[in-house]
Amino acid sequence: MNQPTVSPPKAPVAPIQWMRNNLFNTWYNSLLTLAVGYLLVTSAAPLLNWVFLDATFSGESPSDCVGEGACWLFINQRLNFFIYGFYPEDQQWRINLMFGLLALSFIPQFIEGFPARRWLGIFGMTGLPILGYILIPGGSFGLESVPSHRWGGLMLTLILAYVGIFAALPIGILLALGRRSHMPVIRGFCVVFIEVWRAVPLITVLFMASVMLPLFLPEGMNFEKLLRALIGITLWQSAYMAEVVRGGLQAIPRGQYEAASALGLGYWKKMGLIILPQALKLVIPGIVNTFIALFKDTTLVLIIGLFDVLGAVQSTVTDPAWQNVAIEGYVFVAFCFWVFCFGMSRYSQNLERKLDTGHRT
Amino acid sequence: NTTLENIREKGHLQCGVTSGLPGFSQPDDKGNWTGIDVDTCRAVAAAIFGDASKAQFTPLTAKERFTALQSGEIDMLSRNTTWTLTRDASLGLNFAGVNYYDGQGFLVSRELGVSDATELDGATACIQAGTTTELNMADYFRTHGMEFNALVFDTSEQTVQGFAAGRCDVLTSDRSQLAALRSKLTDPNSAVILPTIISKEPLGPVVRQGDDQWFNIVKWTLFTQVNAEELGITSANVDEMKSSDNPSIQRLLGTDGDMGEKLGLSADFGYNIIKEVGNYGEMYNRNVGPGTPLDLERGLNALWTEGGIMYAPPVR
Amino acid sequence: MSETTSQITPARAKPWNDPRVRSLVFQLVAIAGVMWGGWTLVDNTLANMEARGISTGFGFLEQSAGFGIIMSLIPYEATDSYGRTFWVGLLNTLLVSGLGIVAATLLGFMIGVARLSSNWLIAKLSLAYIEIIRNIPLLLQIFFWYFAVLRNLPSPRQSVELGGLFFLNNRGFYLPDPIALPGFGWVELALAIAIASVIALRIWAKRRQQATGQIFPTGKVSLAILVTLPVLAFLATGAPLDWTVPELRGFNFRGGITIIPELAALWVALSLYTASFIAEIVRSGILSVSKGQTEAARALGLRQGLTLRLVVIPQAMRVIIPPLTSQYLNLVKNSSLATAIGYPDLVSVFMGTTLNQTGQAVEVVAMTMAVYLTISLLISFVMNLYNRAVALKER
Amino acid sequence: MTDQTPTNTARSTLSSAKADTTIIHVEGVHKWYGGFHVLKDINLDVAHGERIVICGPSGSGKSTFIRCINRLEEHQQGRIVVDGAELTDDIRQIDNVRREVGMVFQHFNLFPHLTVLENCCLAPIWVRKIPRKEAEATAMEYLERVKIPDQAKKYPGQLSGGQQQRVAIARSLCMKPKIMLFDEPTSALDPEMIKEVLDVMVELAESGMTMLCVTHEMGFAKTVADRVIFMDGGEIIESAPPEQFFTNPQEERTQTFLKQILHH
Amino acid sequence: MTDQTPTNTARSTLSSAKADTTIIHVEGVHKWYGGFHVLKDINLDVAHGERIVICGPSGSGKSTFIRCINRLEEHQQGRIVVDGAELTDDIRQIDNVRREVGMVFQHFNLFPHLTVLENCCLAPIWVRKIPRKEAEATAMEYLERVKIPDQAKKYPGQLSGGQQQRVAIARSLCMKPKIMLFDEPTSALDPEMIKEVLDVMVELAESGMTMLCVTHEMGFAKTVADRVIFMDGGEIIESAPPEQFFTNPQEERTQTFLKQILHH
Ligand SMILES: Nc1ncnc2c1ncn2[C@@H]1O[C@H](COP(=O)(O)OP(=O)(O)OP(=O)(O)O)[C@@H](O)[C@H]1O
Ligand SMILES: Nc1ncnc2c1ncn2[C@@H]1O[C@H](COP(=O)(O)OP(=O)(O)OP(=O)(O)O)[C@@H](O)[C@H]1O
Ligand SMILES: [Mg+2]
Ligand SMILES: [Mg+2]
Repeated sequence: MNQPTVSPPKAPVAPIQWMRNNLFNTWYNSLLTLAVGYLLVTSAAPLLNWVFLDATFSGESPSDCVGEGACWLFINQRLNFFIYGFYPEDQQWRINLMFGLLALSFIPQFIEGFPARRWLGIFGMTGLPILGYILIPGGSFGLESVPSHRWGGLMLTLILAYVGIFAALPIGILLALGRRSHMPVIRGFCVVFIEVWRAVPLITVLFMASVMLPLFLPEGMNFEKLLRALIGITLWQSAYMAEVVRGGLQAIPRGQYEAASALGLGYWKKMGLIILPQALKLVIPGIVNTFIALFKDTTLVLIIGLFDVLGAVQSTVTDPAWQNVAIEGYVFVAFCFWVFCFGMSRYSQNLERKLDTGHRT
Repeated sequence: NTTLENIREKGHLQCGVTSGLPGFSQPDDKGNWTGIDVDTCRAVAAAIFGDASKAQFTPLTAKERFTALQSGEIDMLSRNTTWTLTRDASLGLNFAGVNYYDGQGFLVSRELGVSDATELDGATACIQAGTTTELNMADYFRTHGMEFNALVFDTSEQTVQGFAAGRCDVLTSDRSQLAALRSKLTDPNSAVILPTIISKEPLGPVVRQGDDQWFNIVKWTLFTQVNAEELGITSANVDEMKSSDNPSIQRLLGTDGDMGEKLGLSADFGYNIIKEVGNYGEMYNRNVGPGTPLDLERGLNALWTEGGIMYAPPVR
Repeated sequence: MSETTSQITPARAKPWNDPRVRSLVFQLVAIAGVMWGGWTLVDNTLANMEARGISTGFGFLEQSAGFGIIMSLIPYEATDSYGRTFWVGLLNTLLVSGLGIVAATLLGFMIGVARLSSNWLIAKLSLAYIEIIRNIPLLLQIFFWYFAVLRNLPSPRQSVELGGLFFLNNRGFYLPDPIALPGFGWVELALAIAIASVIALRIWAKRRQQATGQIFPTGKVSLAILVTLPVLAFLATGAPLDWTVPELRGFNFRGGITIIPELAALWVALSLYTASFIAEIVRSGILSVSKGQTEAARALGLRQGLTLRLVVIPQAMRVIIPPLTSQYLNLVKNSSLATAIGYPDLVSVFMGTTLNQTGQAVEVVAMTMAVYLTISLLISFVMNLYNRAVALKER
Repeated sequence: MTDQTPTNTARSTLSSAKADTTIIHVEGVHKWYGGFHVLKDINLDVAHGERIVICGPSGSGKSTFIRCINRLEEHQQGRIVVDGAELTDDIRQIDNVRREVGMVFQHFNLFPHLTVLENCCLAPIWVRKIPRKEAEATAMEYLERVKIPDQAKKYPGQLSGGQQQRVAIARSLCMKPKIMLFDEPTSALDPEMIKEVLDVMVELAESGMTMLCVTHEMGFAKTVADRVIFMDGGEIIESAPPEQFFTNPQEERTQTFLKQILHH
Repeated sequence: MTDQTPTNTARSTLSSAKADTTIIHVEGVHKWYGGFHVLKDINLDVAHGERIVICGPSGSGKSTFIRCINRLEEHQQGRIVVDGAELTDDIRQIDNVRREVGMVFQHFNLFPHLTVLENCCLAPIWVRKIPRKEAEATAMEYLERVKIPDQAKKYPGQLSGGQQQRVAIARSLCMKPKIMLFDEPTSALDPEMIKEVLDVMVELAESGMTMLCVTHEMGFAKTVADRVIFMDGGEIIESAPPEQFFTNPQEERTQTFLKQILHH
């Protein structure tokens, strides 16, 4: 009866066996593997040469870029512009500080068990924007004022995306609640608002915001261009956000609403204390995904003449001093975006996995 | 409120320019704009504030420029814009003069062996969006009974990239641009600029209709620069010239008469323009003239006294 | 009973506590707010336009456009009207969107399934594809494909040529344009007959299956019929088809059908980009079908392929459809980035050149937005119909 | 419709005897879901401290009925008066009633994002505006009463079903309601857990709380109920003290029903 | 490992008596999930028409064991021979076995996108290549046998749990399997529905079908089982006819287990 527990038969671990199991388990898989492998090998070498081996990384002037490889020197020389735009050099510590705080509040979100992770996240969503609002434009607390037309580069990209997402969230929540309202008129307005904004391309929205808006406003009333672009992006984004939040609201079982009502909570308390905290937590991955989409779409502000990181690169590749550095420039931009987006998408996938198995009632 | 009052209130002049066109308007990576269109704006700012740095620039693509001006987004448009009847009459805009006389030309690949535009039948042309170039091309080919394909790009960068990649046989643009665009090619010698000029392209600053005072200010800023060149006033000698006893110079620099007040400006607006920006010739040579990357001869843009057509009404 | 009811508080609610009254007031306020907002907007706009001497109205649509467009699905001349440029742009937008939707769907499904492949290399490559393509802005990808395609194609004089009929160079891909000659009616007739007989075959096969249980290979046989019948007719009637073959005249090929590189690049970029999203949607759709379903199917003796086809995919579809719809909408909207590489879509032609020539921003932008709204609503509508059809019937 | 003739036996002798202390008064209530008539002329008076068990076949409208009492459902005809306040459209009124009426659901409906303690304190703090300290003290008291004070810091997802249901009861009690409604509080539980919850309910009943309980636990009905009400097809068919109900049901439908569930 | 000495009492007298008609032969089967040893040296012979009930505490490997019999799980050591075919990696073989073995899951696993009738016809049509007409006729026959012919056109989502489980049984029967496996077929059901399903299973048992059933319905075990098998910790602890199993269990672990569930 006391059967000794036998250990499992040794799993095949040898690489050959692994390959047989994972790469060559059927004849068509073998074919696929060979074909794909061939393609990989033939395309990797030239790419590697261009990016690293033949590339020029340092030097003084465009003429130092010789050889077949990439001219990373160009990025190197213009990096300041790509990151800060026209922001005055002696004031760039302000931006650096913001970058640092941004990293400090969000990078820990990837690290399980980082101390005060939650508080850092909350600081990132509340304190950081306020600090940014004071620091970046300056003009108060003895800081030199830097008008928005001097902002640019990666910093502008981040500002646009950041404000876009966090300003859109509350509006999106209101729209989502409105769309589930029992009042037909309110519901109707919300539906129309959401559907219209979701249907039009961001290009047209930005075009309207940047050059047409004064036509719609009373004489003399005007906002700053960056602000208008932000309003356009925010409204556009809020329509998407509303749909994400609505998904979360729909996922909350009716019992939660009923239990809250039975306890005597009114509509706003019920929503604020019971429903929204659960619904929002449920849709964090969706929110992050919209963030990624928005982050990439900020490249379109180029079209309205704001020099975000892509705009900055494009405006320098027209510089007669540099020739044929467009590819390097675009690769650099692509890499910047990829790093941020990939980070966020990983984060959202982890979250999704966690929420999937996490405690649920 | 008049435009001038608005500008004074804001404390700066908002000026629409291209987002990057060498010689006309281009930012460096410190955010300093240079170019002939930019200098025109700065001259107007100098006329109003006595300080050329009070001009701020809004980069615009071709298709945004008129809407931006109409809507009041910018105070003036100085973005190598061709003066045409339609634009003057139906867009609600006024052209305040010409700061550069241009004409449309062609850049073709040397290996095609073309020496004249009439040999271009069936060609594909790279054109930059939203310019009169598109219309001129269509007219030119139609009148010569030729066919062509128009490939329209949004920015000059993409236009030249498309040409460089061999997407089109010919790149057409204002001649002033062709040299600069050619210099962007890996091998500038692989392309030639054809001698043919198919259109008149008077480029100049534009303002909204309905504010004649503002219209006059922009117009006379330009004229002041041309007159200054004619009178031999430069930014270097303008202080000495202030004590000149030539009545024309005295009126221009505001040491005599009330020319400034008539425009709603200070008396010495002319002095400020020259002091801060220089006369037309200086502006030209600094931005597009010989020795600059564009390396353009004065040609039509020389003073009327020197065989060109730059001619300004008298300050009187 | 009555004595208990006497001390009861009155039944009538105070108006401000009555939810019906409240909601009525809210809604009236909302209507008033929106109407007031809308009215001031329109009023301001009209006043501003009037004050600035901007011409208004849609009269400009009749005027002659005067500029050329490189690609048009309907006949277009520079002398045609601005109204026609609208249709040219619209059709080009629809063309690239339609092509993009088809390609992105096919590719997306393939990659989504490949992501779950048992071949390690394929699964990882699909993952790499998704993670790279999804996270780089589309605008950059469009540039990339455009210049990558252009730089690697020869000039017209060195065209890659196929049988003197097809030509590939950096101006596009040229195909012969078929022109039907009198006898071609027979071929069309044969095609019609083939289609009819395929339908008949399918009905017959289904009947036979019901009667005898044999499963007829309808797919292969139908294909054979569809190909052979028209081809036979074509040969029998002496190949009554003429082709305008593209030929090099001057700088470019003329005649035939051209697929311009702008279209190709935009199509490739849109398809690849959207496919990466669709792949993830498909994958999660498939994973959303519970393991129990697969197990039940396998326990019944259904093989892997049949399990996927009969049990998993039909159920995955209902998870896939709603996000798929959003991706289709995104693709249509993203096609407006065409303007960056000179593909003459609606935004490039109409909201670009036409707007610039006429200066009537309000009208042009309003028309453009209306078009996108209509396309979006149409796609949503069709997808909703389909979704309703595949929705689960519940109690 | 309000002066309906009494067509059923629901208004039994018991209720009129205790009429002076009536806390729930239901009179001629009808309710429709669309065209479907769920509640048909319900009449019932519940006295202070009375304990009522409602049973009946599935779909007979039991849940609908008790949900009408705290206005989770709206009735379309008749009157419901709870603790002196009539349930109408007046939101104030409804909120007042809900404060006095606790409800325990079949599926607990705890708030998963809050700890047990927070679940219990939420309504006292936000609705009754009791200071947090005090609310927590009360909550701990009730958690002790349902015998899970040690789970206070946990999240609902970490508790077993029986514990969850006990938290749900404590949560309602924290509002110090005058009336407790139970809608099949044990039917979502494993057999082992049912006893835990029933024990708590019995104790509660003994403390003199007014209770309406939808349940098929006949043992519970026998021990604590003052009256058992049998519903079918949206009507109250029979209403009697448990001894009489179980041993000598008057109506035929009650008899068949009892046979079925006692047999099973 | 295949010639294991019989270390447990699983191959009882009964199975060896019927050995000549053995339809399932399990010999020294071991299974691991990663490092976790789920099945330890399982030996069992099931005769034609034999009805076996498997019980045991949660996690003892009951489900895993019967899932090994139609290869929903792979065993790593030992042999399983079903209807003369050994279960190895051979896909053909596995498909053949699966045709002969019907399985009813705890959670029904009906195909929600197909009607009840389509659920039943799917496998006969696509696997057995039976004409649709005929398949539908058979399906209706079995649906009648489980007493829900009137639900044939409905979708699973429109049925109650008991009805769904009966459809699941009918679906398996439509393949005319030689062996039926049941994995806790009633544990996801409401008490009222359990009886419906058990009735069907009893009827099936009486018709002489070979059955392996994981269940804790001891009433069912007593009525129909030829043998009751008790598993714990991945081992077969005891295997005996029901009379003996319930009245006189040999092993101590069986005794404590029985005390627990019979008491409950
Ligand atoms: N929102 C609704 N719309 C339409 N019909 C409904 C709705 N809610 C309940 N019903 C129907 O009203 C009837 C009564 O439902 P109720 O939940 O009150 O029954 P019950 O007696 O509590 O039954 P159970 O014992 O199954 O909980 C049922 O037939 C049900 O189908
Ligand atoms: N895929 C798996 N990976 C790892 N362990 C598993 C897996 N499936 C089951 N197990 C473990 O194997 C053991 C036996 O599981 P099994 O489902 O066979 O138990 P059971 O006797 O059917 O229990 P129950 O009565 O709860 O259904 C359990 O401890 C379970 O946690
Ligand atoms: Mg109920
Ligand atoms: Mg199990």
